[in-house]
Amino acid sequence: MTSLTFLSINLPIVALLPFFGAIFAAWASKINRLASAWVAAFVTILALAFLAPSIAMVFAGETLIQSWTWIPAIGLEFAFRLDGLALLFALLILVIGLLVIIYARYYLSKKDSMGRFFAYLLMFMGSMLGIVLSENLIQMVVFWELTSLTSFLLISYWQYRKDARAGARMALVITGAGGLALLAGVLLLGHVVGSYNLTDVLAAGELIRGHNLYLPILVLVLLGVFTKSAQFPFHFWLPHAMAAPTPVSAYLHSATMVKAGIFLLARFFPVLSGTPEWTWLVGGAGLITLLIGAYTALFQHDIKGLLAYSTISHLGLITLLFGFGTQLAAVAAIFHIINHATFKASLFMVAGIIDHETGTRDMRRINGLLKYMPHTAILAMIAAAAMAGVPLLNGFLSKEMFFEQALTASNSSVWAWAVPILVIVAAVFSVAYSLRFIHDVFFNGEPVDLPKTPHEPPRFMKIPVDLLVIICLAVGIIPMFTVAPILAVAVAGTLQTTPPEYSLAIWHGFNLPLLMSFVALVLGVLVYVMRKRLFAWHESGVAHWDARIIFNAVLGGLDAVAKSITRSFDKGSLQNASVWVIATALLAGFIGFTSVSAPLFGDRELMPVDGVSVLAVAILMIASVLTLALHRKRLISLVMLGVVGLIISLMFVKFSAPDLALTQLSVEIVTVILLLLALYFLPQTTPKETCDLRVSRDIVIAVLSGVGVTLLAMAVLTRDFAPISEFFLLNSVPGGGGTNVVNVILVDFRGTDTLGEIAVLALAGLGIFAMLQGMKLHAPDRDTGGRLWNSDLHPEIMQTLTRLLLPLMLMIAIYIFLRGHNLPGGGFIAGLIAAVALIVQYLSNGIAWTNDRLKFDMHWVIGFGLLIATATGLVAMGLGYPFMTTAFTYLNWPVVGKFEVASAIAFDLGVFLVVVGATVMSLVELGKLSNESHQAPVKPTTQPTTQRKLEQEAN
Amino acid sequence: MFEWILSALIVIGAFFTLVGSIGLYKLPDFFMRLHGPTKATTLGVGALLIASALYFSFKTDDISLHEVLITVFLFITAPVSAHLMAKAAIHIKLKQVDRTQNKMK
Amino acid sequence: MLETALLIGFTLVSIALLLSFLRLIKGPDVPDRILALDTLYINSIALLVLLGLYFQSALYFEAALLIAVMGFVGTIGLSKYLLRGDIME
Amino acid sequence: MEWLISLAIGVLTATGVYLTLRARTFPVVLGLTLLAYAVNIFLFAMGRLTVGLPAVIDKTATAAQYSDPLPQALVLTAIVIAFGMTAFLIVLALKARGELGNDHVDGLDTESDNYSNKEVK
Amino acid sequence: MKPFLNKVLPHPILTLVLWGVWLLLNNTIGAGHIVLGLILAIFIPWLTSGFWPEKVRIQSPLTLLKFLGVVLWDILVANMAVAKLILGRNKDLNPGFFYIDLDIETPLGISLLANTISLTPGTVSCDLTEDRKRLLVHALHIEDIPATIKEIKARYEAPLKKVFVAC
Amino acid sequence: MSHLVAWPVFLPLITGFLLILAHMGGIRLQRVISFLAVIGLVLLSAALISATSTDQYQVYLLGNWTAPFGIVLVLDRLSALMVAITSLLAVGALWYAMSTDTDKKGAHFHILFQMQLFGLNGAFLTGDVFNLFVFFEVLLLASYGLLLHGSGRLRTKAGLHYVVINLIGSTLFLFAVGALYGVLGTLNIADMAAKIAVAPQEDLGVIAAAGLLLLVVFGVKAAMFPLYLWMPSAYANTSAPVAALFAIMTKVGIYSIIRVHGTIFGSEAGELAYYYAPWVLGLGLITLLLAAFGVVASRGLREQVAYLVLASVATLLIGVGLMSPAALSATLYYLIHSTLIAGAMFLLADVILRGRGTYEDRFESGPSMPSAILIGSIFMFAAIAMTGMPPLSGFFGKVLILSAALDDAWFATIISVILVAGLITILSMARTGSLIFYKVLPDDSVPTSERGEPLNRMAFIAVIGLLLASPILVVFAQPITAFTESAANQVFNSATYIEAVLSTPAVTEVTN
Ligand code: NA
Ligand code: NA
Repeated sequence: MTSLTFLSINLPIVALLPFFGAIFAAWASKINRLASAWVAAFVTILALAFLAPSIAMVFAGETLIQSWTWIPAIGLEFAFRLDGLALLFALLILVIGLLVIIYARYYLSKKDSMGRFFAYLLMFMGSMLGIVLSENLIQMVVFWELTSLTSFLLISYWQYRKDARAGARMALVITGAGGLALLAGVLLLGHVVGSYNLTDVLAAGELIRGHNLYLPILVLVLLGVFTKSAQFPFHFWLPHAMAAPTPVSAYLHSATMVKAGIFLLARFFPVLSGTPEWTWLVGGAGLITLLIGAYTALFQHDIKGLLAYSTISHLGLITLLFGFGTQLAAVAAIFHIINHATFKASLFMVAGIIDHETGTRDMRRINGLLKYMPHTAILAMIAAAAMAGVPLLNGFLSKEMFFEQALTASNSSVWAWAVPILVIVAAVFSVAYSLRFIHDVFFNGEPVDLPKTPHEPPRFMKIPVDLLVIICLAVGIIPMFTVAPILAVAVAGTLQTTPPEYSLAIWHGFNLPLLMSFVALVLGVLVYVMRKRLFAWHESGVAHWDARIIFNAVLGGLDAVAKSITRSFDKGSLQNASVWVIATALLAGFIGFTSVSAPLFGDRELMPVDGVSVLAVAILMIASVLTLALHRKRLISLVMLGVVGLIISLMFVKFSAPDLALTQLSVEIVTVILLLLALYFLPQTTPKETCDLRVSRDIVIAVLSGVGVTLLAMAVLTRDFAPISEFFLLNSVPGGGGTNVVNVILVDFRGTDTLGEIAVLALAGLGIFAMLQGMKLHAPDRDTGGRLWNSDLHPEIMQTLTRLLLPLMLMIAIYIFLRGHNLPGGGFIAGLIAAVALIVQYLSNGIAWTNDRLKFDMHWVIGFGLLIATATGLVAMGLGYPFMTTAFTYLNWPVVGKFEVASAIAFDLGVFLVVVGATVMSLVELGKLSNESHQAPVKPTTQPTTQRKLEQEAN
Repeated sequence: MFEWILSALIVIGAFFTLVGSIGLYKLPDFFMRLHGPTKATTLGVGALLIASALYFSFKTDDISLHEVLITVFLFITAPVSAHLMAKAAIHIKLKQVDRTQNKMK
Repeated sequence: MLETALLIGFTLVSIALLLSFLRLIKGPDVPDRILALDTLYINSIALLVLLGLYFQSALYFEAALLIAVMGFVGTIGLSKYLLRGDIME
Repeated sequence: MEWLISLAIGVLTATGVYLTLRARTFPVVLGLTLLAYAVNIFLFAMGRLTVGLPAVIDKTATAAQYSDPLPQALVLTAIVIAFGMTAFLIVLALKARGELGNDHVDGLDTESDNYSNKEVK
Repeated sequence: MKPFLNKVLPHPILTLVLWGVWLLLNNTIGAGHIVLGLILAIFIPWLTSGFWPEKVRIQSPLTLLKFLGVVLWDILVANMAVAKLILGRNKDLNPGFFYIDLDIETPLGISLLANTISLTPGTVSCDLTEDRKRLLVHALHIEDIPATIKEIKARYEAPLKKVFVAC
Repeated sequence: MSHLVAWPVFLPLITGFLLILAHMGGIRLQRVISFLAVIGLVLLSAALISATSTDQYQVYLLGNWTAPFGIVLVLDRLSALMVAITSLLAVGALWYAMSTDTDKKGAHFHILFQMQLFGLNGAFLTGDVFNLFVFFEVLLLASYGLLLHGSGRLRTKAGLHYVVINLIGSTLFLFAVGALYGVLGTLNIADMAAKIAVAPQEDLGVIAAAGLLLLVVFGVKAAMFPLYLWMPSAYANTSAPVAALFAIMTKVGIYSIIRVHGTIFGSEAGELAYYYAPWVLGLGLITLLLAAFGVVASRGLREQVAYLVLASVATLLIGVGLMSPAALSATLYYLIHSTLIAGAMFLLADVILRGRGTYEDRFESGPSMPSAILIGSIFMFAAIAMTGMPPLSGFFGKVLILSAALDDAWFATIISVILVAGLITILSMARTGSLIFYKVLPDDSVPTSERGEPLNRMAFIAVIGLLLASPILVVFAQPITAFTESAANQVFNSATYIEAVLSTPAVTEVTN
């Protein structure tokens, strides 16, 4: 029972275990440098152990699926699948992974962080396992991209090296981009099939191939495959990834990372193959890659470079096999996957040993290592021979199959003759570079100027290589007893059907493939012998064709384009930003209106015009135009603005909005005072603009805005409407207890607006206060005419008479406040009047004098205002009504008579206090600014300071 | 009779208001212009306010004297405004017509 | 009778408004403009009083009162600016 | 009358927009103030124009005859908010003048560069 | 009692004035407003007492009333005169500046004098010297400066000086 | 009478004025009050979310006036979600501000912070267009103050631009609301939707124009092309906790489009149903491309993060523009992710800036910073989340949106743009990480005076805390997407919203 339960969740455990292991590995390095390696090895073995119980089921022909719901909205399940193909890859990943771990434990030097290395490696392993074990395609893409990320970390492991950083980034960009394409492909696939689960997708091959999205799907998936598996034209990242520590290369470029793409080809083989598009795209890419890789490998001086291009070439080979599209070709492909993984892993390890022992990887310096490290040399030679396709080694077998497929599978094509020939050419180079690897490293005289004297590596560093080479031999000699079973299930898993007949014998008699092998071997040796001339030819031209140049050019181009677009749009210019907003608004209004067929104007009866109104509006318009026209003379422009404000108040009066008129009047003056306070510190004139184009552009936008707004206003005003306002008019008295409907709306019907509004005002005051802390500005000591300021700080007559006005204005404020509920007025206006009353005192008596007499900290006034306003609302909540519910009643007191008590008045009091507090705070803080700024600059000392003396006496 | 008084006050008030503005408009220098608004206009508005007070006192049940407030207010403030404007004008040495006696420089 | 008087009143005050505004435009100096603005305020009070009479409504009184107050504050602010630059010190 | 008011709104908007697009802080403040005026009248006019009947209830008029009080309440709110905003902006303009050394809205008459400049803190 | 009263009613005249203002504002003499107005008229002066550094005493209320009458009358007359001047030809006008040496010393007195000058015949007070001893006046049309000064001093300054006494 | 809906709005307001009254009481008192309030908000949001477990709307009649006459607060899953995100973000930002003493760098930080929350929560809960305007102004003014908090040359300039652009935006808002009122005669969102459904054909032109004008307004807030120019430098130059909190600001615009346009011009709007959506989609696509370019062109980490935020906003706009429940659900999922991670990212950028001494966040080789491996690992984690790489939430959010896009006619363009932009940002972030953490100057080449300060571990908790959202979103994707799905369905069912808002009765009699 327990085993059964376990068996139904072991696949996610296998895939996720390495990730948890990674945490332990990183942590373990703190205890002991080598502990990470042991953790990593243990985790890998544990994963194998978790996988082991399922192996028998797969061999029995079952496909294991374990799934949980995750995001049902998009059919994303947390789902794992184990079939033959997945099993093959899982075993490759884990077994070769284990060997690499053992190898790396000896490879890494003291200064390398073990914890980081093994953590990254385990995460990478987990990602790979995730890809091959995923049942859900989106989940597979997740792991797919994780391999890109973790390989980035692994390749850039020696982060201080420029080539490591560049190589890692290139790998990330190319494979990451492919991953995104794959994602798109998978999404389309899921869209077509209606499910992201492999089981469903694999069963829908017919549907997919017949769908008009087939080609996009194919291309997108292949982009994923080709980038990951370093197929032309994306192959160039792989050699640059060789900056990674060699164990990483051994792992990534033999059995894992690059095989992920191949895995995907195999996975989708039953779904996507069998069409001309498939053949051309997959076969074409494979063939070109095969050739380019094989050719280029020969000319590498870096051992790992040679192996990298060889890898590219072999991946091309496998791709080409899949491209043939036949079942037998797929068998060959899978077989070669296994073989390549073994010999290439061992070769990379050998390269690592050499690097480790000699301190270099340059084959021009490394020579004659046979006598320094004979054991290693023998291993290397066997593995290289396998790579070259020498009989009795695994590489020979799959290569034979490959030749056979090359001959048969392309029969149908017009280019039938071309494929076998090109394949032989590639094989020739393959032999040549393998030969070069052996000859140039282990023979070819004495080493040149090596940093270290080489000798055999530690015992355990060779054991992984030993094992891999033994596999090469075992498979090569007795395939039926070694590789056959796993190959069979893998093929079955790939084809999702009974595999075709194929033979794994080493001897098929004298046939064309054998001949081809022979020709390749002979010509290969020949090419190697003639290498000098070939090298010269290569160095003179082809060597400089590096796709990296294109890659860098593309990135550089992207950089340049991005910068120029960003800088030309986001110029850091306010004018630019404002123009965009306003122009967009204009366009939006226009598009909105024209998107519906409706007349611009309605047919509501309009109001007749009278002379006074015409005159007033004319003054308004002229004043506003003059505000603009005279804007460079700032003070005069400000005076014009004053006229505009005045006329607007008059308009409000005329059109039955006394409350608005009162507010407008007060706000207008406070604004003017504010602007005057500010203008003191600003230039008195605006310089003339130099850019006529901008001016005319702005004029156009301004005029269009004006016209647009006029039309919009008319469009509405010529229509009838049925507003909700009747409710307010009817309920103001019975429901709100006030006859001034505007005020009742403000403090009752829409009291929350008002609460927000006083919050804004409070914030403005506090924000201004905060902004002005510590601010110092240059205070001019003379005006624009060059005159010193008048020495009379507070003209006597103004002082005396405005003091007289204070109680009067406060009285008016209270009057306006109290009547607000029933007649024009209210907290706002009263607050503004009271604030103006205080401001006048500041104006005529100065800040110090007034502050001495006004003991309130305006913070308190604002705070209490908000408190009172909110508390009024909260009281209602206490009584079981919603926030802001008001109540009123009529009291009848002796003498005083009948009067109304409304909670809205309390609310209005809060409003009043906030308005006073915020307004006074803003202005006075601003006023103080000048006093602080005055201290340094010259005061008009040339004139008598009687006034100030008198001032002091008065205090 | 009441209507007559009212009408007269309205016309007189409006007239003096206008006179103030005419002064403002046509007089040749700032200091001379200053006289129009401070006096004529104040009186004009005063007359109109009295008209208003009368009207609302007699047309409605209540008496209406609050217009007096505006008048008083103007009588206090208009000279202060004028004083300050004149002070400013002297400070920035505005030109005066040549025939001005004791010209300020 | 009253109608006619009001009509005349409106006309005269309108002309006054216009003249004040013309002075405001002409200047020539800042004090002239301040004075013109101040006069505009006072003219507006006249206009409001007439409007109150015309509509027989007492609701215009506060606006007139406030114009008187605010006009004064604006004028002393502007004048003080000319005198001292720093209006609050 | 509607045309007259609409035109007034339009002129205020046009002048406001033009000034808002200027390069110095002070005209921008003026421009935004004019724009605020424009939108306030606009919003107010959206309740349609009524002469001589403020929404102060007495027994002489029916609901339909009063001016629409709702836009008036909205405009009142809008005026006060615009005032708060303007006040803040004015002080910000001063701050900018102090910290950037001039009153250009972008702080410099030439392009400024966020990162190339090392002494910027 | 007296100090207490001084505290509560720092400016009894002001209280009276404000009480009146309240009733004027409200356009009523209803009982409620009389009470409320009184409360406010006491409260506000108390609140703002700090703004009245120097106490003012009105010594001779009768003189004040008489003075107010004179001023009101002069305002009327002045306006007629000024209207005539304004509507006449600009060329006929003879503007001029002159200083008035002040005898009055209280700030309120000086201020009221300046105000009165501005409200009455063809004169506007333009500036007060910093020692508060001389008042600069501009006249729209003036022929005899010394006579005008004399008249102003007699007609306005004297009563004001009598009424407002510093204490 | 349950007041639950009102508390998220009034708790920060009350805290705000308590802080004003307590402003003399020293920073410690303010911190305690402020932080407790934010924790309170988190608890409240949990209550709000659980209160939306049924499909019921909770309509709260402020002032006890029924809609459309009074102002209503409306709680549905969408608004509950927004409030919850805001609270979580606020905890992180506030924690960071306190740990780094950013709140001491100027006056009134906590007051502004709470008032910002007041505005935000109000905007998310209100059911009234004009009230939305008011809350916009509250949150804007608070944000102005916060943005400028601590001051500095670039900050002031960015602040000036931000303020002016938003003032223009506010003006447009009023024009739009005014025109809508002028035709429809109402301000309540539900009532507007109801009135549009029966509006005569000849009025539709004005309504459509006003609707798009309103879209521009929300577009400014959301930083939609071509209206986002205020945004990168504002976010890049303000203090870190403020930038972090601002991660929600752009979402206010997104939310408003979903709420206001989605309801008013929703399925009931006849000819105007969803007429705005193609514009949102198209402009979202352009924004995304430009944002990706901006990420490449950035000159420093904070600017880059700002452009990343822009990219995430663009992705959200695309999701909104797709106008299907599936797409909206995806958008909401992505919104949770992008807001919290962007917040973390701004904080992280500040951690890095402090660690690099005088080199700050500029893209040039600097000294290796203290605790580089820890910060670097977290940076990688955050970058993966932010750029939408697997296995973190950014990826799943994008996949959800892409998957929803498959049903759209423009799917090829949408998928290409999203993926290409994603690739560009990945590329850039790889370069950034590589530059900052790998390509460091040798230790002896940087004088001590130019080196960074040691990692503030307390502050770092905020970064990690916010970043935890990403794995949580992945692991609990099922319940979370179930929630966003039902939220999206609720939004699309505007008829129910209208019905719920307009039929909620006032409290007539209180039974205790
Ligand atoms: Na060699
Ligand atoms: Na000052």
